[in-house]
Amino acid sequence: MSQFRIPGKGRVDHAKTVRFAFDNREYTGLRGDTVASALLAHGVHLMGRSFKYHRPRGPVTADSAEPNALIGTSRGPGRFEPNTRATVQELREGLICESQNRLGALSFDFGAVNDALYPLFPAGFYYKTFMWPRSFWDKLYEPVIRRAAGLGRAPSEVDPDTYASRYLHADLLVVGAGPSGLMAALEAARAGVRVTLVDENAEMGGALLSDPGVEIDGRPAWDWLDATLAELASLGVRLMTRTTAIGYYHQNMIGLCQKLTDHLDEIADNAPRERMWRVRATRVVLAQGALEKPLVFHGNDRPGVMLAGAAQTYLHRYGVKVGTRAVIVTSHDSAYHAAFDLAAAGTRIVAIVETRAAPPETLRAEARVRGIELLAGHTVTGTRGRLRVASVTVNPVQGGRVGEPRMIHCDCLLMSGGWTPSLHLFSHTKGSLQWDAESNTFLPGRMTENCHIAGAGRGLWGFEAALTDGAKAGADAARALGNEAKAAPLSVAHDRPGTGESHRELPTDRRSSRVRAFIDFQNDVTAKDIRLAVREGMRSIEHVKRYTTNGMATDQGKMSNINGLMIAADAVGKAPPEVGLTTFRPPYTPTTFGAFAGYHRGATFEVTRRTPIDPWAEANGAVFEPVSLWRRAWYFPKGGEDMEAAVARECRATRASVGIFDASTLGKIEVAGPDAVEFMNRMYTNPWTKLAPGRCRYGVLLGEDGYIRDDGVIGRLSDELFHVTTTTGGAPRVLNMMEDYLQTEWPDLDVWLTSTTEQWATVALNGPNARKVLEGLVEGVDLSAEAMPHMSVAECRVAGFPARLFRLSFTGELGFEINVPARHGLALWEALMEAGRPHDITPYGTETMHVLRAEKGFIIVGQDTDGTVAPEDAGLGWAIGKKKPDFVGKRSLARPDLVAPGRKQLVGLLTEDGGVKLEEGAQIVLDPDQPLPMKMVGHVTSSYHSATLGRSIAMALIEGGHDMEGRDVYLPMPDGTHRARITSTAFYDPDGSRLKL
Amino acid sequence: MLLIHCPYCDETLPELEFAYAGEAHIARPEDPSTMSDEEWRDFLFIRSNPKGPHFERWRHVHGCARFFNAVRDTVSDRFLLTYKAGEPRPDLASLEAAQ
Amino acid sequence: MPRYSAFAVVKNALTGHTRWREQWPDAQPKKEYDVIIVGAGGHGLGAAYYLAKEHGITNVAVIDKGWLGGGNTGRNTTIIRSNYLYDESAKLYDHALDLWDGLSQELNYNVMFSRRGVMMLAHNVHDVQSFQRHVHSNRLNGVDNRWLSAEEAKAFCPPLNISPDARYPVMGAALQMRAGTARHDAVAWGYARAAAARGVDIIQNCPVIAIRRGPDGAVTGVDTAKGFIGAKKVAVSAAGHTSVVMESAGVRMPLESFPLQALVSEPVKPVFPCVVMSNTVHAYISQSDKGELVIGSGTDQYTSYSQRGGLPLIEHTVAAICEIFPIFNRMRMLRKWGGIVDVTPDRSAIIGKTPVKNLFVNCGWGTGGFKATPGAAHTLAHTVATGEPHPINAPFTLDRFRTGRLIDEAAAAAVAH
Amino acid sequence: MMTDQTHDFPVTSEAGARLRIEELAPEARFSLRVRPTNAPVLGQALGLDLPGRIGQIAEAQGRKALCLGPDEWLICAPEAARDAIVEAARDAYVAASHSLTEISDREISYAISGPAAQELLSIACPRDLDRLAPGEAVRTVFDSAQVVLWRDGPEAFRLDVWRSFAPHVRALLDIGRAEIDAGL
Repeated sequence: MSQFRIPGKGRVDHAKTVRFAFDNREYTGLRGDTVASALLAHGVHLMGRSFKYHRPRGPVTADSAEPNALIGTSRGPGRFEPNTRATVQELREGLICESQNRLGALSFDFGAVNDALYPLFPAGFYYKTFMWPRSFWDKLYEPVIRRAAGLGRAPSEVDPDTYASRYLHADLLVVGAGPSGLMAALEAARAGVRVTLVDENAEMGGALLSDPGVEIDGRPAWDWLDATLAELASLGVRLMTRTTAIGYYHQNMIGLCQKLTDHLDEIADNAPRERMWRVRATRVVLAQGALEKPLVFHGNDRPGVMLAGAAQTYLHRYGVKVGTRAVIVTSHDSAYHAAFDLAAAGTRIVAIVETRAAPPETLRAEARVRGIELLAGHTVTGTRGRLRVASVTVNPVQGGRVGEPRMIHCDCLLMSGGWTPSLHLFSHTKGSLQWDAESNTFLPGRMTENCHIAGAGRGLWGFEAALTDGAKAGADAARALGNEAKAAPLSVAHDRPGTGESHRELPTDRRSSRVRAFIDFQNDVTAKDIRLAVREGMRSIEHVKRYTTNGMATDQGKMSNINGLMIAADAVGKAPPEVGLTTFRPPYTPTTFGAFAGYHRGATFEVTRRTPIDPWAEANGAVFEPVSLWRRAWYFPKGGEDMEAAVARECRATRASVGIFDASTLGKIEVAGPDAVEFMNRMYTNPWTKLAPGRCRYGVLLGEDGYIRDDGVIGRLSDELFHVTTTTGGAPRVLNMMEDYLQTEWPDLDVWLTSTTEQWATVALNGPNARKVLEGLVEGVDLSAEAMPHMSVAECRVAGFPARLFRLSFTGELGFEINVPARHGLALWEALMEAGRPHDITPYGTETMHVLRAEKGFIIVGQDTDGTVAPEDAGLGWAIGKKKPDFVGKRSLARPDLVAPGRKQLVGLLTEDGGVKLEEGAQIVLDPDQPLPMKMVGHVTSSYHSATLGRSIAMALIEGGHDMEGRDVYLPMPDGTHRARITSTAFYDPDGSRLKL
Repeated sequence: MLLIHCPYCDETLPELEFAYAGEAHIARPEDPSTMSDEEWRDFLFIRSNPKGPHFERWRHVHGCARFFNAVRDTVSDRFLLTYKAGEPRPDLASLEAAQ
Repeated sequence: MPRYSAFAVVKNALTGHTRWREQWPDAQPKKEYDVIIVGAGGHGLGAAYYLAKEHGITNVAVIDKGWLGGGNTGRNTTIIRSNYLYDESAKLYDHALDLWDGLSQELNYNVMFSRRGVMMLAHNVHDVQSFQRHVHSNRLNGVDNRWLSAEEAKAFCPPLNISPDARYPVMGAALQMRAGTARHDAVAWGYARAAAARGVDIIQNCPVIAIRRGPDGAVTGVDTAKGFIGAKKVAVSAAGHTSVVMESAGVRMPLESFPLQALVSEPVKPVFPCVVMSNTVHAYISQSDKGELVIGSGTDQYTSYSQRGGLPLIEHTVAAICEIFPIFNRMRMLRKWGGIVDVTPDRSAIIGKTPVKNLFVNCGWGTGGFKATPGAAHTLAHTVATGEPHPINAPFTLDRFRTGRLIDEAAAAAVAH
Repeated sequence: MMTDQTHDFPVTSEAGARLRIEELAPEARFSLRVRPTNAPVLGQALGLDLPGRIGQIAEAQGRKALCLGPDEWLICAPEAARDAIVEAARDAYVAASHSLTEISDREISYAISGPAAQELLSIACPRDLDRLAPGEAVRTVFDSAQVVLWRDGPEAFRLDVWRSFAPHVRALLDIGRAEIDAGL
């Protein structure tokens, strides 16, 4: 046992040692230690290097506000993370830690050359330099600057851990389980409220854990704590430790991140590493306490210089003395208690340097009793020691004059600049902060959410005040929830109330150019940098922050914001609130990406919709493509075929005999009711009134802006019932748009819309032998061309299943689409495959479907149109019901630009060399010899090799294209310019004779 | 994540069940063909985009599926009122007074 | 204005950096200006600079309700690129890119424009078609942009996951090598310093209450928190607040303001060499010179001026980043913030004249305004000075919403800016 | 994913049947849309008193009617009753025009029961399930999937999920169950 660990003391388990490594050296700590407390127990203060100057640094806190002691932590493959706070990371068996941001060893960092050159690197220096010569920026300056980036190294492997999430609803959420939070939860729970109490630490108790001498209601603090936690549990309060409230969102939604396994020696199967809770609470109590402020003096960043409250925590929670010879420097009463407790534990308190001229007499007396030298009205003007503080220089201050220096040897320097309320979460709510000139702090002002703030968070100090205020907040919250509640009185003995003064830089006798007093430890921002920023015209605290990077470190300004503001305000010559406080932003402490992602990873990253026939496609070797949320069979390669060969085979087979295609993803909407036809007339460009039941029509849907939104074949099943199909991706949009018009513009229409996309599985059968395959399976309908002509629909049975049978074609061949209830989709497909065997029935995927339709000049909305294409542009003018007075988008078609000449119009395009397949997206020019930038007249929208035609075909949108049939255009590509002729889009069977089979 | 009161379900529910649907009380003209290009542009594109109370539409798309109207303060994102589609535009002054 | 240089830094080091002067004076308003620009972001300050430098108009004030550069200039993810589809957009953004190239020297202020390359990922066949259309169009417009296979994309950006089994597999990418990032604050500060040196007044913390018009309807000045300030011309460049300011002049705009969120990770050693955008999953990422991963997300669904934004969107964005770059799963988010972006129906900007005489507007940049900063400022200055559109901003009129001649980048490609 | 096609065997959690997730056999389901003034006519035809409050369920002779919206009811019945329901509605059409659309195959249903059932649903359902009383049901979301969530008892729920979203929902339920089993 080292000389720094006090046997039996603290809340650690002295019987259980835990082995860990830091920078390849083995150490032992105790169960309950943090990495920082375990290292301190071995006398190790040096734990890291600062960002800019690579200065040696040790922990300055014992909590999540730590700016210095950041380490890399790992536990096996893939489980490494940088920038972990050594002051928060609990020890676990075999934990491996490494220090960061060093070139060479932690104790000898070559990067520290920056520190020697610090006069050259004041705030914002890079804005003024690295500009000449200009060419050096790309090749030298910027690469050098970028190489210097960052603290720890990024993970390099895939994370094997999982992350979880939960929604939680609570009447009351209490954030922070210190004295205020405990009492708030207790009073509310006693009043019958559904309470959740969370704390970021491994155990609840907050400041009570660092002050066991306090007595509450006649019981020692830790006994009272045990009893209170037991009562809370018995009242059904949800108690969550290692749980950080990261953000306060709209209407009392709080994000909580709970750490589940980082502290465990072993990880159970399926145990998530962290869990994100999205809590919706009717009321919230914020009891987050206060943060101790560092003092600002030359050398305040040396390892061994630490907040006094942190030293007190290491002592009481972990049984660790942070040094053997301590000097205290303080402007607040609280540090005296740390000094007294350390003295009682055997640390020699060499002196208490008190910046105030007249500290309270009770404290003076207590110091005297303990034989501690008290230097009131003193300042600290410097520290010495290479990797650890070895001495401190103190000077008396009288009437503003700094007197003679005196050097005091020590191995730790404990500072306290007073306390500032932790109002980060409150700040997330956009609640206003009010400057309290007396305490020189911001206090909560106007509330925007249903929230209460209790205890040190609103500037109260001392246990009795905090407990009482917490009880009141809990009772207030309970009453706001409609419960009866009255806060019971409490008695506190051995309380440690206190007050203090606030400072900017401590007075010094050093030449100002030689003072390096740090404010943001991690980012190496000094008081001088802040004053320089103000001198250069940065008068808003936001400018100061951005110019100096003060408050932008991983502690998010918890250590630095208030000190920075006090100094900036002084430099500007205004009161602090007029200079402003930078907004605190979520998360409260840095939060793992994986916890935000939760279950949305890998297979469950996002829904992958599959059709009922998907299992067959998968079993038969289909290659899939993602189409909106669906995955669709793209092509079915056979025997080592590539995509081109497979598609050519599928196309030929379909045109020659019969192909089968899974069209289940098409959107389907049932439009039913007496006004169905009127509704269809208003929504779609086409006329519907005269469409007879049993017949279908290709429909075009526009946006109100006149551009094509969707299309599909629509069947009329009866006078008052339409079966509408939409594109695969468009289904939800179209239904939403229809509902919008129906509910808000035409609520008088008696018509109802129901999505049946997933009610039906849809199989398309195309090819000259399609009828032969189908015939034997169909009951209840005559499939002959006369009885069931192209573009008709009937209800019948297919393969024994109830079906809606369409005769239609997206390929130009005789075609049927068979809809059966989805559960029978696979059986239908298999029945058709079986029936088609004599005809070499060939399954095809989306690519073949695209080729076949392009050969016929049928468009794909979203590929041949792009949201700027009107029906006439796409050659769909025939689909507009000219006699209809109105339909969605009609008025826009008359806008000046839509009737102007030169609009891009859809045409066919045949390359001069039929072996050349143009790239989709290739641009079209009329004059290939013009210089850049070229005048482009259009682009290729679809392009395929057509096995049927034995050459390539393409479709293109070209300015004025409809009047240019027969003209040649050019497509300048990197490997040469192609010539192509503008044609009709109907490349195959232009008169449609094959449809009439 | 907002909490939204659906006037049809008469329940206050999480935003995830709802879809925003743009400014409210922009009725589609009875006869668009009679509108000038300027009027039609105003209908299609011009929006009041106020900093403060905003009349807007939402759809309880993953609930009762109804479109409805709301007044929401775009500075605080707080809803002042939600009401059924087709109900008259409420008077803003009395609404704010009630808050 | 004393010149900035390495020499000046060394010289000032000798005096403890006590002799640096303020970069721009904190001006109080004069009675009247030739031009008032409402909004001291990069666009507004830049326009003031170009008015002074290229048009000799120096009696100019830039007025802001808060501190300069405090709006979207200081809140964006600093992506700069010009590989837009339509000729109009490509010309505008490429003009900006040309100006970015020499901006540090021009302003004598290092804006740290980093040509690290911007790569846009294609995750499905539709993306491939769309991005190839961009690549070809850009090539013939003389705009740098090329197509990469998935393997080439991985070689350019090693953290990328190109497994074909991914939910959104990488099927290729469009890469603009000349594109990159810049230090956003420095852009505002550099323009402010250079404009102030030419006599422009920068008036901060002075909210504009209304634009005032004379009996003939023309602009006469602005009412502000510091009283009325006369102006012969007024240009509004107020991003998310443009609707509100323009309304006071009686001009209703085709704009809606949406919250846009962005975030950074804790800083880590260099791991991410370029900028990657994935429009399909709505996530954008680069690594700052401090080492933070800078990540942008899409807009929330509802209009808002609250700058708050919701948790679900951020969860989605982070999940998308981790899906594309699985090694970042254990990285931690350091801070998240929100901006207010003004969006037009066609997702393209409006730069130019308004129906009100001598009132000009620059708005509608949506999520893509930062990259345009020098180009927007430069052409806006031209229009304000001459009263006529610059050939590059001429298509970006307010009138296009009447005629239907929209510049719909989003509809054309489902591409965010 | 054969779960699309057939119903699998119930899987219970290892941790002492704290959770049971079961895919239910199909039944006859219809989406009924009718103006509220005409609802009683349809109710009579179907032998159900169509409830007027969203979330309410009426039940008679093995048939159920759940009010999902002001003019929308989900009708569930044994498969054998399918044709009778269609016929009864057709007969009522003249008196009360409406839309009765069969959706028996649109959704897959999972029964989730056991003491941890509510906790399991809270992994992806943002509603406050304490406010969903036994005997009520609502349309809501589970992760990105729209679902109809029935509460049959304090520890018994049913989820109706669109068929193609069901594997995703099922995968999340399985992850959640494994996590609950792990005890963290």
